[in-house]
Amino acid sequence: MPILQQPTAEQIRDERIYLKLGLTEAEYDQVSAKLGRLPNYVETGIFGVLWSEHCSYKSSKVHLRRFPTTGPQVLQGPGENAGVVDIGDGLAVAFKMESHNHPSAVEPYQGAATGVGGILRDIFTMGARPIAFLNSLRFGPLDDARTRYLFEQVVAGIGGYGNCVGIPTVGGEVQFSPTYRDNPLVNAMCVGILPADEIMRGTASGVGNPVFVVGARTGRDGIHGATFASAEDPHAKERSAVQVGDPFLGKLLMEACLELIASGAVVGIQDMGAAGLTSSSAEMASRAGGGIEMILDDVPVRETGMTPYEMMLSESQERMLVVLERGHEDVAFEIFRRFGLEVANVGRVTDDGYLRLFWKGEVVAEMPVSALVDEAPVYERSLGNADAQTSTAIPSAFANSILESWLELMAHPSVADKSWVYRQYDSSVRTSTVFGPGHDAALVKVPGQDKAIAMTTDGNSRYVYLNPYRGGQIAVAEAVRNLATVGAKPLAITNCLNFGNPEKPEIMRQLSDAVDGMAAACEKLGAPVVSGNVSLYNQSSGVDIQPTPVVGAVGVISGIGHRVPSAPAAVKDTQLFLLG
Amino acid sequence: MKTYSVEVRVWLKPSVFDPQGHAVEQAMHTLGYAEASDLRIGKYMQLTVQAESEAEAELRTQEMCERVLSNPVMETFAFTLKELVAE
Amino acid sequence: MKTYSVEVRVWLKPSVFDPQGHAVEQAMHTLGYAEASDLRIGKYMQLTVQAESEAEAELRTQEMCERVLSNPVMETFAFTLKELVAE
Amino acid sequence: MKWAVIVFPGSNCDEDAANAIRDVTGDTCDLVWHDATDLNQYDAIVLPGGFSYGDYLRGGAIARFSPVMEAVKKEAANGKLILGICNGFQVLTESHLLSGALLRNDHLQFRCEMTELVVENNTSPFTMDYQIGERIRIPIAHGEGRYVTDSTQLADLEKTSRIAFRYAANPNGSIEDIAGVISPSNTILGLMPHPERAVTEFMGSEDGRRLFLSMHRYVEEGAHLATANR
Ligand SMILES: Nc1ncnc2c1ncn2[C@@H]1O[C@H](COP(=O)(O)OP(=O)(O)O)[C@@H](O)[C@H]1O
Repeated sequence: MPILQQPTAEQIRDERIYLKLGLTEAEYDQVSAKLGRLPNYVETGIFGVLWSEHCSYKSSKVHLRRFPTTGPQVLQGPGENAGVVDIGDGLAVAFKMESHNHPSAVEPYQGAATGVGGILRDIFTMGARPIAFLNSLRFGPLDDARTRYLFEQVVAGIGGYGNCVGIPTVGGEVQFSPTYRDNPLVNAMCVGILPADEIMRGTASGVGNPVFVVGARTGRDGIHGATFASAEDPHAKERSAVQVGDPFLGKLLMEACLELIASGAVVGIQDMGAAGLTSSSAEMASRAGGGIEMILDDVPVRETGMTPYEMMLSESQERMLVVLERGHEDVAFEIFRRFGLEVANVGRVTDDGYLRLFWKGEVVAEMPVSALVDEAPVYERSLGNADAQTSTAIPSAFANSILESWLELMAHPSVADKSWVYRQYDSSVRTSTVFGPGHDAALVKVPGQDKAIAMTTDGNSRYVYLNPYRGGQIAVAEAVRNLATVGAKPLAITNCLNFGNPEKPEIMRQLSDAVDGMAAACEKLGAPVVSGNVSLYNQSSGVDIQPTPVVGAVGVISGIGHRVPSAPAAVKDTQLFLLG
Repeated sequence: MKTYSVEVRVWLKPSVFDPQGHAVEQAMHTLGYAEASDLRIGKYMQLTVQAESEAEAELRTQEMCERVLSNPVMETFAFTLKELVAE
Repeated sequence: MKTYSVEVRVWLKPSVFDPQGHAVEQAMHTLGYAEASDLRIGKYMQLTVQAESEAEAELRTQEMCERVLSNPVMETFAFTLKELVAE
Repeated sequence: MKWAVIVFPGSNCDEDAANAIRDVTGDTCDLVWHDATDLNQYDAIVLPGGFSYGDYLRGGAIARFSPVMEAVKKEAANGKLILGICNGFQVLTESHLLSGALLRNDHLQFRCEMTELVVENNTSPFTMDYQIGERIRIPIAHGEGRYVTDSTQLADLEKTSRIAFRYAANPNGSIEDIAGVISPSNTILGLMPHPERAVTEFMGSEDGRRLFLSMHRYVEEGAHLATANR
């Protein structure tokens, strides 16, 4: 294994290596100013990921603030691993939606599978028992062989993970349009249930409390920056940044974590999503307003010779960072041993506000948590003109007869029957699925009660493209209507904002207007936004996708006897009414 | 036209995690096969290829491996081929 | 103690239908590889085995293959092994 | 009577099975972790669906070596009822407690849907409350459910009426549409469909109830019941 020579702080500056690690020149200068010195390689890498669009929401933050996020039912709004709303009788639901578009474009099966695994961990870290998955998918037209491959593999990957962990996939949507040909969208949503007064949070509090890494070992998965210097590396061809999901381990991790949380020993817990150890440690410390110290020699690794940089940036799946109440470590060891899972004490909570990393007895990184998280850059990118949209031509008259057009429409893959997709998902495991795929909204019974949770995902990019404000409103209205249609009372929504390149003013305009439209609809319909995710830079060869906000909505129905099926029983003389 | 018997092996690139191999290795250890390690699981394919010459068979097989039989994003392959002589 | 690098191949018995091999063969034909046929897909496993001697390594590997790595009801296996000499 | 539902690492229908059993029979049912070594106190043992050990290598291939499987074999020899559902069926074939093997579906996809089954045997402790030739609706959810066996064993299964259920429309390429088979002792059943997912009105079918009720009656009311139907 060739030892990579790490560049020095001066080299990073002089050779502008920070650009490769994700920082712009201005951002690099800010980092140096905040530290009062030049950042070393590990530090530059850490700032690079935490200040990335993905982790910092630097382009969208100013807009997301306009979403309504409160209401009497909201127990936890945006900012945690998932949002939580009250459903009465001492119970609550936690839910969130997340995108995995870019990984799925590269390796569709693993990209989709790890997307499902990630959102699953976001839900059970809240202390919630996951009860259902949904998803929202977008592909190019099916006449293209690559698209068919992506479509088949994404569906297989979603099923591959969800079926194995034993959480039913109960609904979703798929649409096909040329805008997604080279940039498919894969958004996954998970819903869980928990006692309303036992919400777990991702907070590293209590000075001296031990910090643990649990689950899978850390490998070199998903490390891009490390390909630096790989040009001369004879093994470069053998490298792959693809992260592989392990649903078997994911299931054991879920059971072990839920048991650990129920034991009361956990102070805070967080999934290691993008930029694993880095984001989890920094974000948990930031929420507590304190610091964290980690000894990287103690992180269980999968490969030999891993550097601090690699350990901090690894995206190995099925790992969690857990802060335990001091003195309760044995509980964790006992539970994790029973499930055959690894658990390692890697550090402790401090109160000096620093993220400090030790390796081989030396401090290899030392940065104020506030600089990493709270003071990450926020951009007010310029917005294009509201009326600069070019409308696409809508056929003014039907070229064919109405019957032919109707048949053509019905046969379009976006409209046609989706059972080819959803019969590959286990939709009835947990024996609580009242309405699975095939209904306007899914309905899942609350364990031990007659009550059920209704859920749906909806979005229509063409409307948003033509009029972002209206399109945003329509997306929320459609989702909420679907809940009402099965007889449920809407409670709140989550969303995924899939947009193009935020550096283009016209794209930011789409985003801004769509958010306003969604916010207005949420306000009117009493369905606040409690969680969500933003995916930008959905483009290929400089062409952006049509703006695609996807809404995931959740509601409650007091008894399954009140449910309304989507298709009425075909009884003669049944009367039809058109409402609205 | 000649007929070649081809054997293709496809495996995950070393940096790609192999959850299956990992789980099977763990199981082997509990079963008392502590001497086994570094287990990785890939694919093994057998096929016959018709070609004018060995060189052509190799060329075509190489292409099939790259385009269809392996996933270059995360896998590597190797193959062997030998002529089948009708008895 | 010596270390052996072992390669195991496991495949379905000829009488058992291999839908995956069949599907991939069809795909190859549509892609213009009409010269490929009789494609069957099995498993290829790599592992290292520690043993006192080659004979012992063979014996243990044989046992692992029979007990765990293959199911004799529908599969057949073969393996090769070679000593790894530390550089 | 007392039931055990075995929980292997990766099992995910264990609670569903236990809930169905308690609900349908009113009996006690324990979830038993795979490291248990004594199952003597139980009258019936259920190996549930799921992905034990991730279904890595082959479905059921690793679970078969769990410590609890020795105890299962012992109770099987004692004539206790053993029911393997989906992944549990795979564990039973891998353990050679049932003949044949379960391979990847012929269409290569996972398939979750309601299926119609034809009852082929009603003289076993598992099926005595059904009628021969009756069509029942029980859902499937599996990717590796294609039952295969060689011609000698197939002939034997047919001759001794050990095919419990056949699919009315084959969803996975199983030989002779076989959905479930019984051991020569008549006390072990493995089936791919999930009876525990067909026990209440909202599930769309309640046809799975009679399977658990048959087992309950057999244990509570005496072994002569099953053969009485012959
Ligand atoms: N990707 C998917 N995953 C799970 N279920 C899906 C998916 N796509 C569609 N479905 C299900 O198929 C049914 C029909 O979908 P769709 O055609 O989008 O209906 P609608 O336009 O009425 O929402 C819905 O019940 C939906 O839940």
